[in-house]
Amino acid sequence: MKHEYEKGTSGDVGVGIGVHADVDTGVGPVAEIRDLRVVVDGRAIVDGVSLRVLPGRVTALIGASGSGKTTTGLALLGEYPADALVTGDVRVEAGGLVGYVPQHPAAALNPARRVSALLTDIARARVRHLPVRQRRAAARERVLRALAEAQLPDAETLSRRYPHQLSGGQQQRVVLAQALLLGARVIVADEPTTGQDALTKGRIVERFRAVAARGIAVVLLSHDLDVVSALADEVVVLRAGRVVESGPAQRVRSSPRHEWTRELFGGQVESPDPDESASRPGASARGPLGTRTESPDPDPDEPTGQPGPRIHRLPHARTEVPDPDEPTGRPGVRARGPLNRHTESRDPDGRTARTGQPVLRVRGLTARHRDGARGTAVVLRAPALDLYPGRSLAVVGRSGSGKTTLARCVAGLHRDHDGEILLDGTPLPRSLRDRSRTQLAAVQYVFQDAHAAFDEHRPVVHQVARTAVRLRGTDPDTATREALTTLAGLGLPEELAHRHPGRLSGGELQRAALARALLARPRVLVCDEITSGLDTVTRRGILDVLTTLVRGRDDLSLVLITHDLDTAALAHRIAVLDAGELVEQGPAEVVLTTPAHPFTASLVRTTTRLTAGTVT
Amino acid sequence: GGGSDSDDGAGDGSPKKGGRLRAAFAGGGASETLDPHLANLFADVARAKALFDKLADYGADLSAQPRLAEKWEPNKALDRWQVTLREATFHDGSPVTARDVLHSYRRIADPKQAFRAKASLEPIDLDASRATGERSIEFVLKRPTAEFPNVLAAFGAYIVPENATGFDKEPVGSGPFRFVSFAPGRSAVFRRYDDYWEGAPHLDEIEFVVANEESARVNALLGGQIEYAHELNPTTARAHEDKGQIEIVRLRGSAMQAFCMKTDRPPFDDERVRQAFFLIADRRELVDGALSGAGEVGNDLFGKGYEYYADGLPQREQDLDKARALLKQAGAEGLKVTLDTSAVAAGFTEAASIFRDQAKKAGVTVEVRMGSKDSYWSDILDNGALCCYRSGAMPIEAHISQRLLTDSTTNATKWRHKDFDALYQQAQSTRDKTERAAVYERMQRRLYGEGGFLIWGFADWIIGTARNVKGVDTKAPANTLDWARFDTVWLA
Amino acid sequence: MSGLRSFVARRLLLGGVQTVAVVLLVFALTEALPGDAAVSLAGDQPDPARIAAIREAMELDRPAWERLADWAAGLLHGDLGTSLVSGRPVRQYLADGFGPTLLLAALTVALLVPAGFGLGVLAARHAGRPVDRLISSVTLAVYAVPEFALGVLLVTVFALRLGWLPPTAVGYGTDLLAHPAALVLPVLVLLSRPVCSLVRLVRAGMIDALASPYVAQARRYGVSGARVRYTHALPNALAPAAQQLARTIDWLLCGVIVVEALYVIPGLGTVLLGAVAERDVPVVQGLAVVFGVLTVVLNLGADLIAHRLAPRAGAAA
Amino acid sequence: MRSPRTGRFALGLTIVAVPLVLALLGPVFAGEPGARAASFTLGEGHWLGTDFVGRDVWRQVLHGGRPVVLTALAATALAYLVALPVGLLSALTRLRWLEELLMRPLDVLLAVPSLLLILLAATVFSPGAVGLALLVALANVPDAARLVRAAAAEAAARPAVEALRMQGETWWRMAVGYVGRSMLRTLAADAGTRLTGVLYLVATAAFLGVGVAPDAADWAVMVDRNRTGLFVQPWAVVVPAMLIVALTTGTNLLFDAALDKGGRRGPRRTEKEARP
Ligand SMILES: Nc1ncnc2c1ncn2[C@@H]1O[C@H](COP(=O)(O)OP(=O)(O)OP(=O)(O)O)[C@@H](O)[C@H]1O
Ligand SMILES: Nc1ncnc2c1ncn2[C@@H]1O[C@H](COP(=O)(O)OP(=O)(O)OP(=O)(O)O)[C@@H](O)[C@H]1O
Ligand SMILES: [Mg+2]
Ligand SMILES: [Mg+2]
Repeated sequence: MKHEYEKGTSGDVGVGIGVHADVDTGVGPVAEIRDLRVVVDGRAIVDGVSLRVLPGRVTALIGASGSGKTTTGLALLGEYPADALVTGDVRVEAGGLVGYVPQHPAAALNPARRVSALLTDIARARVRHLPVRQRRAAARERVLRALAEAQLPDAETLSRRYPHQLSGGQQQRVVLAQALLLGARVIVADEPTTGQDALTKGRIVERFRAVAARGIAVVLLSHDLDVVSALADEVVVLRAGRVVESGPAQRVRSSPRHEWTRELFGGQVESPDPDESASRPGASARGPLGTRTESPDPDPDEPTGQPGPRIHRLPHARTEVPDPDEPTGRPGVRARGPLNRHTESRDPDGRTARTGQPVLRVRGLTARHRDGARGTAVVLRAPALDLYPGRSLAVVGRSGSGKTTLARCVAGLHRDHDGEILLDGTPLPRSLRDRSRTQLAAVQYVFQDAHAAFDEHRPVVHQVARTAVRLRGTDPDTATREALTTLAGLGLPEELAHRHPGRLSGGELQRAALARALLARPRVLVCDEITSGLDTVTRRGILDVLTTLVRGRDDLSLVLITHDLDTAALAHRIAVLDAGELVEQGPAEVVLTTPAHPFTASLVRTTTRLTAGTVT
Repeated sequence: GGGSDSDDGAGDGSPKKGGRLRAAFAGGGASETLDPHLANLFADVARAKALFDKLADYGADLSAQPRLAEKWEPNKALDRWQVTLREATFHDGSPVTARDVLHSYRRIADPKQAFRAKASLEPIDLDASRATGERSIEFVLKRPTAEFPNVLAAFGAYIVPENATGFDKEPVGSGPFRFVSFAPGRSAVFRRYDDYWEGAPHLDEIEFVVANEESARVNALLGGQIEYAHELNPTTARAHEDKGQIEIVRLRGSAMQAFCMKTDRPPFDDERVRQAFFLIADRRELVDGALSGAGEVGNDLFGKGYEYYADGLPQREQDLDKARALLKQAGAEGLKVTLDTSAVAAGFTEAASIFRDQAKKAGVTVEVRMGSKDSYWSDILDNGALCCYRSGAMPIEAHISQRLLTDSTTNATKWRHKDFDALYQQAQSTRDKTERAAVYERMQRRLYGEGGFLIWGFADWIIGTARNVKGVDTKAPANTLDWARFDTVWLA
Repeated sequence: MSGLRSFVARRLLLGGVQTVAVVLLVFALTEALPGDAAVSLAGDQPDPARIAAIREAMELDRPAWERLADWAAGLLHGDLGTSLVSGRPVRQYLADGFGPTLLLAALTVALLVPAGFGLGVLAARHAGRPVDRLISSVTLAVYAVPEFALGVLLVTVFALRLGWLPPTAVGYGTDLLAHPAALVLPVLVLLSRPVCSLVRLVRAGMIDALASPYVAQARRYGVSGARVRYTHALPNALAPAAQQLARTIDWLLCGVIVVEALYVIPGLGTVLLGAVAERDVPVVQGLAVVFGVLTVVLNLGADLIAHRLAPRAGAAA
Repeated sequence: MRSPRTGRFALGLTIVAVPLVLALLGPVFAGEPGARAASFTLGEGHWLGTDFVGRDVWRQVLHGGRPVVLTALAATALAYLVALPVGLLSALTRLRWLEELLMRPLDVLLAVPSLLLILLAATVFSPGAVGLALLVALANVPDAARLVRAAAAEAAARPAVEALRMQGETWWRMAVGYVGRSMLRTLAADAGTRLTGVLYLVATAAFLGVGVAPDAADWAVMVDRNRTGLFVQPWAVVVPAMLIVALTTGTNLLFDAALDKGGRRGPRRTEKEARP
């Protein structure tokens, strides 16, 4: 397959669904895919995809999870799945490196090298023209700049760390910084904003806009329609490996020609008929997950039952505005998308039938990380947090604020902490190694990085089934059947389930990870950004499944770690983390509509602004 | 006289003066010392004999030859010996005197020390012995000893100056070479001593280097790094003999090879079993297999070719039928014995396995047991019933006195017979040599018939030299005067 | 890193205990061996009276623990004791033997590291292709050739047939540096086996590392091939190889008996062999101290490297 | 893709088949021992000559495979049988003291010259073939355990292991199924050389009087004991040495081919697309 772009060969692209070159006349594409077909095991995972990547423009590939976005993006890098049969043409402008922000950043970061080393290696190539003596300083300067551009504050500290010492979102941004450093004419960014909070996401969007303004072509593979709307010049919609629609972003968004596009944009497009959205899969999620409408209880989460505002002010709550740059704009939460609409219409009290004991209590939690030269650093302080049976709690906060750390403490994966975590009033052992099987089954955790959490040598279904075998004593056959059913329920057909993890798409793996935890029939399920890699449609599907579960099983309670306020809004309660401090907690609608803490306010605001930015 | 023999024996033209000869020996490692009385290994002895002299030394037939002693004269009863020293000087110029001799012997016999020659000097009553002049000594013996000169030639009985201390720093002897430098376990360099009583050596310098591995010695010799390599394997000899690269010297009859049966315990306390074993051994096969053919077959008697050797006895051959019959008579059919062996000497393990197979044919099961080579000799002295044995050259008299008398210290066959002891005493009190030889013959006949030593062969001692090395004696067994003797050697 | 510092401190402390254990073990082993210095000195003249006399002269008739205690007391004053056999200080034995050993080891390691890693990486880079097949099979085959055979072969060819190099270092004493040619063959033989095992381990680790996503990422970003291999992939393949390297250095420093014997190099191996054969307990113990300390330090080094290369390992729940 | 791999399988099989077939069937064809000849000679019906005690080398070769294959394989397997759990346990445990307890005593063993160990065993225990296998395994355990630990440490800290723990997975599945699987290639590489090392250790031990008889028909022992005759009668060394080389090289070729079958996953850049 030729990989060099030859002038003059551009022209007819594919079957009339290619990139619209006329938008930007006079400039040839820097990269081009023509009629790409990738067949693995007799199945075409990408079929007849054509794509022109123009300088200075952002081309977005959108589509459901598993629709072939990553496969197409990787094709621009000249990479294909092992044993794939590839036909078609991929051309990239001669000599041009292609920047790549992979979907699983953790895997792309060398575990044995510090962040600074990983970045300097790339920067070094960019300072070759300088005299030898200046190179080091120049490279360093570039690295710091790239880190800043990628929205990683405190670059000095972070660059001394190893990748595993970063939060998921920070890893993502390091990979982004790598791409920014490269100075490539083309950047393929695969879900660059997963795991980022709204504030950061907004800035990353700006960054990409600036990058495009410099004449660099950006290929954005994303399910995040906010980001796509805000950035994309062109949109290509994929479905099951085929391009179903493509065109200027504005047009595709406002008047989608294909039914599937319309469905994808379901949340984005102001639907003329509000009822239509109700028929969509996600729409059945009514109000907070698992809410029993008949339960009038005001807020069982508040143990003290004190009246007045339900904002739980914490002793250590920070009062200063975390981000002074943030323009104080329109307060309040956006009311858009089917989920939120239903939120509005739900029972204002959001009460449940159960009062009883909290299933999980966190008391005086202080978690530390060993951090480079400076010994240990406290990364999380959560004085009190309660979770009642049948209720859900969303933990929100900026990337790196300690959400995952909190979840890992609960799950027994992070031992270095003070304070207690009580299950039904009995303290859980600090390490999951000391937990009994019942305790393990009771508290399950879905990892933020699904890719890293699977054994790459065994088929997914086996790994999923083992949970039932080990934690519930099910026999292997039954467990496998159960696993297959659960996976199917999450949209993973049997054929996919029998594959090895490396052969699944990012979103598919996330769902498999969820299935694995679900098979334990947990009482507390901690989901760490499980919807981050999913398109709106699939996300709605997943949240729906969770909703059904919480409703169907009285004793399941859910901790949803998310940066997505829309998702958070589905929970009964929301806890807000800022720089390791639990700054606010309370019923979802209260927190979202009348945030008490300035930080929460700014979070809510940015989300709105990002949506607003779409119009520009 | 040994010294003059070797010159005509070599027949390599006229000696040339000068040059440095490097000789490699297997050594004792970092613990080596130049104290001649501590000499234990061949390397020690070679160095000691370059620096020091004994009063007498063994000729090729293991008879005592005068060295520092010019002559010796016993009294009638053979228990007082008058020894006259020749005129010789130590390297520092002082003469070798009777006092030096007595000092040396007293040092060796010091009860607080454990020098090797102590046992050999045991017959001398050192308190009673005295210097009768500057160069004459009267040795008073504890009992008549016809073979007293053998004592003077004993292994390690070197003469050191009376005031000698610190042997490793600046040893002073009366030998043909004087000390230059010494690094234990690595090398020792000596220079010619021009005033040597027997005439100055031909070589300017001699360097003894240590190379424990046989192949290292061969390689160094082939590569021209050394001129003299001591103790080579028979296979190496075969590979290089007559190839023109190096000279191979075989010192015949240097090491007696035997199996040693303890005559005081079953099954060997029955002389028929011992005789059966004598008949089991196929000596040719043992020599070919274990010694790679480098040696000659033995006849169950020590000292083939030495003075007093009973060579009139018929050569024993393998006779399995007779052996089986003897075993049957002794009620030892299906006999099982354990044969102790160890890697302590070349050919031991080989001999053991060959003998095992030979014994099998006679219905005897021999189980070979490997022992530690560091403590082998003391292990087998009292333990087990059958073991591999070897002995370097020594006079037959010494062999008997050390190993075959009731009070012998290393009586490995546990051969204890009053009448045999008496015969030995008789020999020692017999002044006439032929009469003495007859007594020795009687003793050997007895050993041949029912002794504990199954002596199957005598191994050659193999030395390799560079082609330009001349004057190396080819007949002297190891441990005798002309073996490892460098004052008569020259580089052509 | 404070965690690291306490790790090292603890390990060094344990190292002290380990060294004591090594010395005790070696003492026990040497004592358990049949025979003692007296027996070995007596050689083939094991006259019981003489052995007893020697034993007395060497104070071997005192109980073992008493001798050990005396020796240990001396050690506290930095005195390693004196040899039973020669009466010379043990320190001198060690000093004499250490020079050649260290020289050989240093040279070998200096060649081993580039050769081992270079070939290993080369093989991994061409995994499955002829270069790799060649390297893999040759290393295995060479590994299967016994040391002595290789030694003899090299001497025969390069020293005796071609005459390029001296066959042994006989007579050069400890001053081997003055005769560099004499070191070539021993170093080659010493190199032969470690290089093979190192190459194989590096290759194995590298194949997995080179197939990893982070290496793919570095490649995409135009990091030069060599840099990718040596600074990105290699660190992740290094931990087992570092262990192997430590073991090799340990072996090189603690006695390479065959090579020392074959090439007449008076190193520690020769000293050890002699001392064990002579049951020269103080010398053996002195060596045990040296070996114990060396092993502790080398193992610690290897563990530190492993720790550095797998930084996540310390953080497991 | 397929054909080179099968090719390698075939090659490995052929190479390994020669020593294996000899080891298995050799004794059947060996026949009765003939009379001894002089040591290290050629001719007289001995087509590989005679060995150090004058036996027919070919006969010894026929007999010498079984013990080699058995003892060496057993000893290697045994060494890993101990080293794997120890190394894995210490890599997987979070208990510092347990780790130290497992590894530090092994370090002590490492520091003791193996010569001394074998000498001692030779004299104190006088073990048989089984004892020998045990002893050789023991000598290999510390080394192997350290290697296993080093290779396992990184894999043991991966999130995948955390996920397995979360599932309440058994220790064995975690250690062997995942961590062990991750370092399979390293282990295979190490096993190749270790097997060879073990072979010669057995031979050395034999010479020192441990286990097999010093003149046993055993390829490794033959190599060791016939070395003196290398220049006179090379076959006595060369043939058994070649068989050992074939055994180890062939086994490893098979290993390698099998491992490659397990194959690499994930995006792989093919040659053609390699960027300039
Ligand atoms: N190596 C592979 N072998 C076989 N099938 C694969 C492989 N990689 C991906 N697939 C399949 O191809 C399809 C497309 O995968 P791809 O990763 O391109 O999806 P995606 O659009 O990026 O999805 P997501 O949003 O979930 O990341 C998926 O169904 C996936 O299961
Ligand atoms: N192993 C570690 N060593 C040191 N610091 C760490 C380590 N792991 C995480 N941190 C730091 O602790 C803080 C909290 O991390 P955590 O993973 O809990 O964030 P998070 O809220 O989950 O972020 P994200 O949304 O990006 O996943 C971050 O600043 C991170 O850099
Ligand atoms: Mg994807
Ligand atoms: Mg996180």
